[in-house]
Amino acid sequence: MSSPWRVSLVAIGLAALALAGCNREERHSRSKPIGETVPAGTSPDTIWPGGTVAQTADPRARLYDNNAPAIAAGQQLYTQMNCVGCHSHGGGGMGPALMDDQWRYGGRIDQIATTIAEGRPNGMPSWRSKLTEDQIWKLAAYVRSLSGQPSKDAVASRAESMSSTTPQTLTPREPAHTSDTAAQ
Amino acid sequence: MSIQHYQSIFGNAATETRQFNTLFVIFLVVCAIMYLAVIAFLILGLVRRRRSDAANTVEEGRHHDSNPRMQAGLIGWAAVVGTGLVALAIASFVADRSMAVAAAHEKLSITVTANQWWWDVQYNAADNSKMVRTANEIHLPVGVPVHIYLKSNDVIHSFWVPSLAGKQDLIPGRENDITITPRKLGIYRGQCAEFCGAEHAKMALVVDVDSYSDFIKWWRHQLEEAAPPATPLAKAGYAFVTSRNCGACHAIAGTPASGTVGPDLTHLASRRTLAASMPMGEGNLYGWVADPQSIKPGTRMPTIGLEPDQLHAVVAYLETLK
Amino acid sequence: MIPQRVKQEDERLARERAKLARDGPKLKGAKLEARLERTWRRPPGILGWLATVDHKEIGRRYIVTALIFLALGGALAAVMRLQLAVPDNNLVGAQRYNELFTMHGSTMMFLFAVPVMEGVAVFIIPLMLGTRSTAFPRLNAFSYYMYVFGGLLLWGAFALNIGPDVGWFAYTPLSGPQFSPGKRADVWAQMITFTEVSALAAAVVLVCTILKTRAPGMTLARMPLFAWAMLVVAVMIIFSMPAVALCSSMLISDRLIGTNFYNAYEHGDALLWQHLFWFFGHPEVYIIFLPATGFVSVITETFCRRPIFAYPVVVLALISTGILAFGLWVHHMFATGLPRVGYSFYTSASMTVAIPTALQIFCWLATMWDGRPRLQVPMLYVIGFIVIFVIGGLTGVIIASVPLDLELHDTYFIVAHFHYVLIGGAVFPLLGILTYWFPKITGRMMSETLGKIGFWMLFLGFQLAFFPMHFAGLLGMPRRVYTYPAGLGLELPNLLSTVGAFVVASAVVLFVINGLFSLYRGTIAPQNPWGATSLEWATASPPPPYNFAHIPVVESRTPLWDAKGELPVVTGLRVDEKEILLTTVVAAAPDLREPVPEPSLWPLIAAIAVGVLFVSSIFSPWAVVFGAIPAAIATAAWFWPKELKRHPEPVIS
Amino acid sequence: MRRVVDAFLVTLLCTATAALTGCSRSEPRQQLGSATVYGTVPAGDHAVAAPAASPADDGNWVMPGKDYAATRFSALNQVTPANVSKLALSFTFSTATSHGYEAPPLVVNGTMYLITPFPNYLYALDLTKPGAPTKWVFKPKPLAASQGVACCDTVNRGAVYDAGKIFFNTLDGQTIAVDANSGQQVWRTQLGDIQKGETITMAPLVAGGKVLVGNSGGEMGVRGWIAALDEGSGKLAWRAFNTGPDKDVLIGPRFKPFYPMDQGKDLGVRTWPPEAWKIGGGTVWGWLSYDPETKLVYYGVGNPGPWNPDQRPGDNKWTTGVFARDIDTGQAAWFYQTTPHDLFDHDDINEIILADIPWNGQRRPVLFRPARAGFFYVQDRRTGQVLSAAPFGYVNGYKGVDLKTGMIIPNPEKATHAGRVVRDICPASPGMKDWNPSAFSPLTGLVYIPHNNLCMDYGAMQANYISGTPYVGADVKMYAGPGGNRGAFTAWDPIHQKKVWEIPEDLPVWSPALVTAGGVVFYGTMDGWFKAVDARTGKQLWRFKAGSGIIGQPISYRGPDGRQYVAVVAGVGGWAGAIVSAQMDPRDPTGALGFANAMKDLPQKSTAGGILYVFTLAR
Repeated sequence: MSSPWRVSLVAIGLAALALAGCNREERHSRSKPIGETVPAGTSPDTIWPGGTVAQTADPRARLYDNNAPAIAAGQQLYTQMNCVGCHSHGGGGMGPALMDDQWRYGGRIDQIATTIAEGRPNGMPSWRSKLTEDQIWKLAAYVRSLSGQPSKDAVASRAESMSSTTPQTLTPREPAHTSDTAAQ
Repeated sequence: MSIQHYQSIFGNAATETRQFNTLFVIFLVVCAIMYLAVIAFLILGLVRRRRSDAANTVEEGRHHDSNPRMQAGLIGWAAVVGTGLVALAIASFVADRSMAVAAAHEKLSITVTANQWWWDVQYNAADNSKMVRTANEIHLPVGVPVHIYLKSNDVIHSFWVPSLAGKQDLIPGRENDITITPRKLGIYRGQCAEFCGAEHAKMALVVDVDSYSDFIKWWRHQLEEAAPPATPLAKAGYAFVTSRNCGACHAIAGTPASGTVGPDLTHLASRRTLAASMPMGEGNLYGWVADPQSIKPGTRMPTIGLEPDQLHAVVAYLETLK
Repeated sequence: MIPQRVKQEDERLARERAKLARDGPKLKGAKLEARLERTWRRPPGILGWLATVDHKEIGRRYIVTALIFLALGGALAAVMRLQLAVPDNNLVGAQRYNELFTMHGSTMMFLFAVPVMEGVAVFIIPLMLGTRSTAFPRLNAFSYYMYVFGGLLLWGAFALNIGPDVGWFAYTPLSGPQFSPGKRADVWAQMITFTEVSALAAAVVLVCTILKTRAPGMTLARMPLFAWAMLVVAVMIIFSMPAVALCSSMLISDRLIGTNFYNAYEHGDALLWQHLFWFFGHPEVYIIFLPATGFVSVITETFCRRPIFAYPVVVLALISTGILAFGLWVHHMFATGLPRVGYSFYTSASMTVAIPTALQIFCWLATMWDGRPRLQVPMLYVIGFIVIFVIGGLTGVIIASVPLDLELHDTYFIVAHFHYVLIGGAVFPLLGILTYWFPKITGRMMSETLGKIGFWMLFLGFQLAFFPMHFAGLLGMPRRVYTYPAGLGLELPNLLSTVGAFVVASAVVLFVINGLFSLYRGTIAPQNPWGATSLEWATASPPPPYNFAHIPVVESRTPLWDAKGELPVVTGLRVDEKEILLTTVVAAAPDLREPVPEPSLWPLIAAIAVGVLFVSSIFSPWAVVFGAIPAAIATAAWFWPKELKRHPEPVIS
Repeated sequence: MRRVVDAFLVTLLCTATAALTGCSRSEPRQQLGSATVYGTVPAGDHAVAAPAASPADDGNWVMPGKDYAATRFSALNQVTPANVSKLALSFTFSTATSHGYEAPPLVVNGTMYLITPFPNYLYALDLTKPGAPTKWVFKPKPLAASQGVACCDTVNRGAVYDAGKIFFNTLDGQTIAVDANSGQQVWRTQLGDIQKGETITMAPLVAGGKVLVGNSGGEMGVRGWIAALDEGSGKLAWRAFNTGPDKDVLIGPRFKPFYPMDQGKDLGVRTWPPEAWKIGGGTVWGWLSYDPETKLVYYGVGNPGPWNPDQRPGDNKWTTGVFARDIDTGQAAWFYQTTPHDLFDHDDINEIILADIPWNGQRRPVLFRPARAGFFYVQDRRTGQVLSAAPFGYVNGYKGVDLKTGMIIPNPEKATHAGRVVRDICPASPGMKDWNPSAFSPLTGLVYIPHNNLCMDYGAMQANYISGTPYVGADVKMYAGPGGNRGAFTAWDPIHQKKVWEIPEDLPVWSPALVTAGGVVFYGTMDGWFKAVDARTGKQLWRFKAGSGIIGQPISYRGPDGRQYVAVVAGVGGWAGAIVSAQMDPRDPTGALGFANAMKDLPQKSTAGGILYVFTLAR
């Protein structure tokens, strides 16, 4: 009679141990507003006069980069804020393609968030006044999933809409190159 | 002003619920009789030849197979249960058919589209420019049958105002409908009845049954564009609402804000509830606009982090949207 | 003319057979039991414990594991009730509450209700039928391991904060890829795969055991009613589980590789899920209820000192309930806007299924009326069952009507209805039968006084907890809401329900204490403590590994009451090898000797391999391909034929 | 018994495969690039261009349509089917831009003017000197951000020369007049606002002392209008909106629409949900024609916004229809709505050819319109009455046009609603023919139509409006129509409404057509072939492989040396070529509003880059 008790106790102990490791599903829907002082993500192929300065990773990246609810919220914002009108489902159109390996202004999540917030000269509108920081970072997390950057178990296989690109759960991760400036 | 929260099934404010009440009483009576029969049979059976706690010896086992009277009782019981159920079934079909027939001729048509965690209400009209869009609130003229088309933008919800009619699901990819013929004036509260995600509990709506003249007056008022702000605070609020985050999701007729993913705010202040869960009021407006995520965690409306002066201005402007 | 060579061969075999040790006149008593003990004993140590194929060990583990999950599910319910005790409460957030009610529903339905019934059946049926082991004992072991791995997956995910939060029914498109990010819904769907494989395996074991291994003379007409109930339940499992297997696999493929089964845009349909799920869903609740009717028949017969009145009527009622249960699943979908004429068919089907149950109740009451009932604890639970279950049955008839269900569907009226039929209909008989068969399983009696106190606490606590829910539903409280506003009149019913829930919880705790206490200090159980009539009381408590020294012969429906002195027995089964007697399906005439597989670790290894395949296929479709290899190897090794050491046996004349 | 079963299985198998192969569209697979003749050029009396609107050809090319009747017919006849094979390259010029080049070169008395896509450079080339060196370049420097609101490639459809000035529009919504000789700016007027999503890509029409300009942005929730500027000063004379109350739409007593469906007060408001007309589209980005006799200007109106029809119940007046207005006052004379409550984004902005046709004994002033919905309309240009309408390709989105009520008859199976994809709608959103204009030869009486052959899957959804961002609300996937060819060049007899000959082309034919008096028709293909075919039989006579796909307007002019020249600017792009000019990723089928799915192979067949090619007969 006693042996099944021992087995279940061991199992529960193991589960508690692993509890700390996994925040893929952690939902957080509130974060502090955009502060002017927050360092903006610099574009990738900048020349650092006098030698490259060590880049500190933005602390918010950990909250959004592989977070499934954030990517799902980003997917809904991507449609509702009309990003799909210019960038389609990653193929591009009025705006550049987001599912390939070329990132003119940087492919890190903080760089994408800066592009969304500040806008870019050739027609990317600035969303700073229309979206909160939390929404912008969720959008950036979804944009990265268009090129397969986050882990496969954090992305959605499809949306409740017409099927377009191959499911993100099956597309390989695009290597992140720097910009293809010739394509201005 | 506190809303008379009236969400009971026995509100009996429409023809549909009137038939429900009579049918419910019939079923209750028949079932109660059957139940008492069973319990009586049980108690008598137990008390009649109960044994004391003497030892359970094998020898005491008795073989007693045939009991003609009890077999007759069995057949009688089967007959009673059968006829009872058939009667109830027929009563149910009759009530169901009469409700379906009542649905034949309606004059007013509304399309309700459910979103994750609020109701988008649109009054259809032959002259499209007379169509009215509001949220989480339906005004109905008493005595006029209304045909409500039910659609969903995301997951399955269920449209249910207990005092007026039975519930119908709103399923993406299908168009269901429901007919209501309100009989009694009053305010009736309803709620989403199909689990639809984090804030399923805070997805209520209010149906306001008015006299025909009040209804027409309400409809004409809803067609008017938002009144321009008068006080300087309201003007500052107008500037914020139309230039900043709010316009991306909400629409206010007569202003540049024409977002369709959030509720229409043109006549927000004249509505009875706020955010499909709270009574409309200055306190709730302040709480909701300042930090919606603390009231309905997971809702699509973000916490913008307004400075105090911006908050006062926005609430001041919203309160002018009568 | 038989050729000479064949005749000599026959004689040589006959001589060798004569030398074999058999249980017969020459070998009986303590020496026989010692030899049988050595043959049927479980190998020692932890590996032996894992490799056992003894139906009593597996049945005991099923029951204990299921009761643990009952306790865990009950704890979740307690937290839910605390959250709902007062309006606008924020003890538990919306997300956490949704996880709680999903885990409560899934645990109770998939990890407690069905497995505990299978567990009791796996333990008792071989004893009740007078045989030494179930058919396919290794499949039985595999079934238990798949069940416990499914439970660990679900509760492990819940502990890791990736537990499901979409309800135990997981309607699409909420459980679809867009509205359920991450792996929460996949974990739920994979738990379904585990538990349905386990249930199907157990069902196959039960069907073959009941039909082929009954003691000689136990014709179908003399089979105990509990065995009939489990036969019908097993067949229902075999027909209903594939439906949920199909829809959960389609959900996983939608979420993992982007198929469009439930995507309305690409002409998929959200109602496809509901039809497939409820086609399994409604038979599922009868799979939980019918074993309980078997328990009630056993208890009523024993405690009224009278065979069940109108045995054939009860058997036909069981079979017709099993068949009708497949015809009324759409009454869960009355509000989805399907054509109303179609709905009326399901209204009449839902009402028809009440008739066989009503007849069974009449037969039990007639047995009490005609017998000499004795109100010990099991009988109290049967009386509690009648009082509570009939209310649940009648509210079921009410919500079978479309106009009424359109108002009552998805409200707390329904929560009250199914708690009445599930707790009243299944948990009360279960607690009664656990008290009744506790001496058979452990060899000791449970305390009568603690039992009575426990019963009355449970009965009154249940009424206090669940009767007010009818009123909460009528006042307009929908299901699965993590809070409700003040002023709707819902405050009192919810508060009463919360208090009642804690009384029920304490009653269950008291039952567990009674069980644990009696385990060590309960009075030693005599040979037939309740004076029962079925064969499981014809052997020791707890029964030895081989159950019966000699296979009994049955001449009537109530063997123990009719046998004058010793039960007639049949002899001739091998002693040096594990062997059981197969009998024909209808007449139970002795037919074949069936060698019983040895204990083996392969079922456990196969369960682990299949489990790894299922869990890893949550994360990548390739897991199905690569995971299949170890699973194939394990199952091949499991069925690998050992060379037959024994000699061909002639059919017993 | 075994053998019988096997035999049965074998027969079952082969009938199944036969059924499968047979079920692709029944039309025989035509040989791409070669003409199939269906009939002969109509003998006897046939249509001629409206006399007032098509003066004698002076060898110049001063406006994209060649003349106000938009015939695109050159009276030069040195090049004939006999000698066209001897055409040779005279000179080339690179425009230093890489977006779609849809404009024609203009030739005025020895100078060629080129207007490029964004950043809209205006070049003047001196044709009198060998190699045509550049005289001057005018750089309007439009705002870079305007590229972000140009839905279908940052194109420009042409400039216009009149009275010593060159008039053209810039992407960021300005109309500019430049002195033709010195290249100095005369005046510049800001008309569009890119913050609202407005751009201007059309070629203006200069007539009656007015410069007529319309805006683009139907996909951005813009409110469409047409404006008339004074030719001398550039000041706004009048502006007529295409949605809203009658006073905005300049509808007054003079307005007499032929059909009852277009009659009524303030239809621009009453056929929309409240406020929806303010962001309802109806832009004017296509072609205008002008009849000096009646002083009426004719133009088509674009699609209503958003593409999701459920968000704009009602007929959505005055979108997807044709207006006739008085050029001086802008007052509307008549209107005909081609597709009320448009379901498939069938903008009705195609070219309007003014012609006179024989009508029981005398000549009737009409207009020809190969419309986007797939019907070739012949309408009386005084009243808008539809005389005949026949499909010039495979159409299943509509069942036909009811001539009594003028209403197009929709096919309910193909009706698009939010929430569910409708499959196999033909023609697709770009229509049977998009903006690329056809040419009309008064000699043969045929209209030469460069068009598509595309179908689509269309999934509408709720669209959210944020000014300056796309307001579409639909996912689309396009693919080749019946026959598997994605385009065709058709010679159409407008009188008998039937096909005379047709050349199926692999890619959509996105280039405008040119027909010359010599009996030769010129058009280009999206993989860079510049072709000359016989006007009567469609036989291919000559072709030249340009550096990039051709979507520009070919022209023919008399050079300073008196010889006939043919010029075209290659430069793939536009909506069809966006997959190349916008470097899109072909793995996303819904890119460029669904065109990417039909043009996955274009990047292998053409690169970007705008280059002018000028040909003449070898000496």
